[in-house]
Amino acid sequence: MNEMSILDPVLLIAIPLGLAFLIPLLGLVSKKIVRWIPVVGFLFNGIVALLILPHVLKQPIIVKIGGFVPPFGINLYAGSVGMLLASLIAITGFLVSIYAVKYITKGAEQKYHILFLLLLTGATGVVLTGDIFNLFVFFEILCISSYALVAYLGTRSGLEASIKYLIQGSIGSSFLLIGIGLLYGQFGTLNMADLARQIVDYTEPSVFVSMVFMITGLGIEAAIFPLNAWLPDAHSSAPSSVSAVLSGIAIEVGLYAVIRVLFTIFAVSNFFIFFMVLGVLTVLIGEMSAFAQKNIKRMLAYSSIGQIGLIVFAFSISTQLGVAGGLFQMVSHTLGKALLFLCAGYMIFRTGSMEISSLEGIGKKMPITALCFTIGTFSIVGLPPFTGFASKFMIIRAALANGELLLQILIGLVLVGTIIEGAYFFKIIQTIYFKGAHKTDNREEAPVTALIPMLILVSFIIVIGMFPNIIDKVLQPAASELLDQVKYIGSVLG
Amino acid sequence: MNILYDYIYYAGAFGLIFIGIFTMMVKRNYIKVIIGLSILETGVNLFLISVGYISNGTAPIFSNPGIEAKNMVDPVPQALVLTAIVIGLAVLSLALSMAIRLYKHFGTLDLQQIKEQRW
Amino acid sequence: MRKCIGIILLIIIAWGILTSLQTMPFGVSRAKVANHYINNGKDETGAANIVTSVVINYRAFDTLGEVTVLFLSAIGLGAVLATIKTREKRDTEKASLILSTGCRFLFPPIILFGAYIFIHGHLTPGGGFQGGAIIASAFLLMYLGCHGEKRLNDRCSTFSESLGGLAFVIIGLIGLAVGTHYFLNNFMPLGKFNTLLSAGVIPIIYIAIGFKVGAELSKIIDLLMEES
Amino acid sequence: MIVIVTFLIVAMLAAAVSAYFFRDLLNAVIASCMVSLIAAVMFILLHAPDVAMAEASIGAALVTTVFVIAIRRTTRYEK
Repeated sequence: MNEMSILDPVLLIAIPLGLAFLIPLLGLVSKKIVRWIPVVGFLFNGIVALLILPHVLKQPIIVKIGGFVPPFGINLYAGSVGMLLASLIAITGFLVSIYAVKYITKGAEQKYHILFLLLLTGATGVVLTGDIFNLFVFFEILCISSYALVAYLGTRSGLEASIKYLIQGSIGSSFLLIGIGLLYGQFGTLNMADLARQIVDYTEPSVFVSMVFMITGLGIEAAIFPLNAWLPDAHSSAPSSVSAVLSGIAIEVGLYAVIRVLFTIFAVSNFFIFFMVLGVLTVLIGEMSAFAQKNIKRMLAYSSIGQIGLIVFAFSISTQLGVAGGLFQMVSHTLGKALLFLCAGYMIFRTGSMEISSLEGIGKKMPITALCFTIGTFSIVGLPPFTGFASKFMIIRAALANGELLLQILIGLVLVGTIIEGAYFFKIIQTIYFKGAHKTDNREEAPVTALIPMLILVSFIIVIGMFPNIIDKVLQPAASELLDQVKYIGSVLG
Repeated sequence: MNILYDYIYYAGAFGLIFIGIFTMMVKRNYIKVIIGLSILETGVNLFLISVGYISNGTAPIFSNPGIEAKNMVDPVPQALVLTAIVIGLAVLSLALSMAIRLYKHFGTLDLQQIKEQRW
Repeated sequence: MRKCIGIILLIIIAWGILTSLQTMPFGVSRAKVANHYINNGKDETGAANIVTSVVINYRAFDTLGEVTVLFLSAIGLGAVLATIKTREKRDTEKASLILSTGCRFLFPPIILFGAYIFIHGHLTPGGGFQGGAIIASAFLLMYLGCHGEKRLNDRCSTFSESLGGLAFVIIGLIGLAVGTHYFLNNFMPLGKFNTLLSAGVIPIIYIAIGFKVGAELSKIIDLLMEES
Repeated sequence: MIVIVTFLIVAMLAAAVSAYFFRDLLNAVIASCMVSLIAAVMFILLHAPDVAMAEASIGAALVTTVFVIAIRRTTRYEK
């Protein structure tokens, strides 16, 4: 117990916030230190999160902020899901911030690093919190820093994308707030566990309306099918390091919030067919639009929509295996998509163009980056022995486990989506390696600070893909935590 | 009269919310859209506060010894709205700084025209 | 066309809300949590203003997030506007002597009033956010009245916003380190009820927030007005 | 009391609607400022003095200022 009081999960939020407030002060002293601050912060976060993770697998840690008992104060719920995602955020953040040290050279650098640090702090807060209004506040931190970062380069497309994102995102936040107000009006509490205990039947009209408001609000950030108009523009016109975390983390966190609200607060059980169909639609629309793109970052952004659809589909199977598969797919998408955006960032930087055709022959000029990119695409498409295969395989097993005809048809459609995905990714790989070998202009390899994160991500992808048992030990408790509402209430309210 | 009194604050709040959303959906001028957002936020705040109201209540402050605790209105929505107002200001000022940039780049604030002349 | 879709959507939303509102009549007491705050807030936090005790003590984590949002907005605004290279020049008339002297005369009392509001946050209505906004309005007055003479000192505003935020986090961490090991714990003695020096850490946090919010709002106005 | 409240709410909604219709953005901003100010009065009537102060100083004053600055640096009329 003594050791646990030092490793409090609240440090995962408090220390990065403190560092972010410290950056302007350090900026007065030296400009060079500033760019290493996010690296330090996420290194710290990663270590703390990985140290806490084994403890929470047995029993979740409830952090009482200010020492007030849960329904009266805010509490953090550091369970298996929360800590799994928090460690993922910290590790990805660490790697991407190493990448950004050399990559960000334009604009107000110091401000970029503050915004980046706070974006991931907001994400960590969302996955750890156990209070719906606190969820809203951290969501706003996440959203506002993303709005600013998308417009960071100040290009025309970036500005327009950011404005689109801002308008839709702020309508979403208002909807979330209306939903919170309705819930508070009916139940007089904001604590998730307390709400879950008092909500008996979610089909009652008044509860259902507030649920629809909350899901719509969160769904805009999670980019579920009818609400994802902002995503392709925003993800493709941000700086690549930002696209990596937006695609890899921000939408996953949004999806986590949707799942948490649906499973834990409302204990929804019967309209998952609706979400399943939405998920499959998202997969098909995302992959088909990606197939038609000529711009590499837009293609990756649309591919993210497809992956999100797959994750929604996996969660809405709502069995132990399905939820575990969804979480696994989240992990593999985060690693794979972050890797792809990081590689694409330097490829675009060296060629000076986002068109796929301009990448011809880059496999010879930038061999390591191209190799990493290839491994990333293999993982996203789902080829063995990479993580994407293991996670997709788990989802397919979950879908076929019941032997229901509908599930079989839907998983068939998802596989069609995967085939489309494979087609356009192989098209890129063909362009990279087998076309335009006659071009001889000299392009150098990406710098070391960019190669190290890419190689680490590649090693993660390969290791987890070969030995999925490592992560399975975390996934199983995480899935049962999401599905077991009674245990959640019990551990918070005692 | 009684029914009117029961619903008049809610009606006002949701009236603002609807006008705000409608402005944001229909108008094409970017600053008009942001004005819609600010009206929407005011409406949400008014709604939250009226959720916490208690008939014949007093403000939740023990300013002099004679005040009794049982008549106080709900302090929680007030704390939430305090947070929401500040967040609203933050979003609005960021949005308006983008409006300035937008005008520098495109020379117009009409979102439809901006979409057309992007590429 | 857009109007039609909008109206149909709004009618659906309105119908949903109407069904929902019937279960929550106006003006009826219902909340268990709120009753706890009202009945025990005085003893647990020592603040006479229950809203303050909720904002700074029971839900302090929200407030930390809120301060961060404002900080983010100022930073993001700077990042967005930093890419403008050319600065416009406008012909403006210099303010008359009476106007600028009047503004300068009013400046200290407004600052003082803002400080009063955030120092007395735990006793009277008001607090760090309101006081900070009033301080920012003093700087706004200087911008409008004394044209181009007084500019916000960059270094000074950076210091007060950073130190304000750091003070909040550090008080939280001290609460974690001493006593009962809770983040943002009210670890100081509560003092005599309804006096200025009471309620433990609440006045200190509100002062930090006041400085931070004042500096940030002034900075937002400064960045937006920047032209010469 | 009820008459005053009804009057305030009707005035507030009227201000919001006129903010929608004004072609001159400056007028629209002033109308939305009026919405905020009436909302602040209503917060007082609902016994929320803290929120009323915040709404009057932040929601009405500072937001309007920011809008006016932005309009001065862009354009005044909606086409």
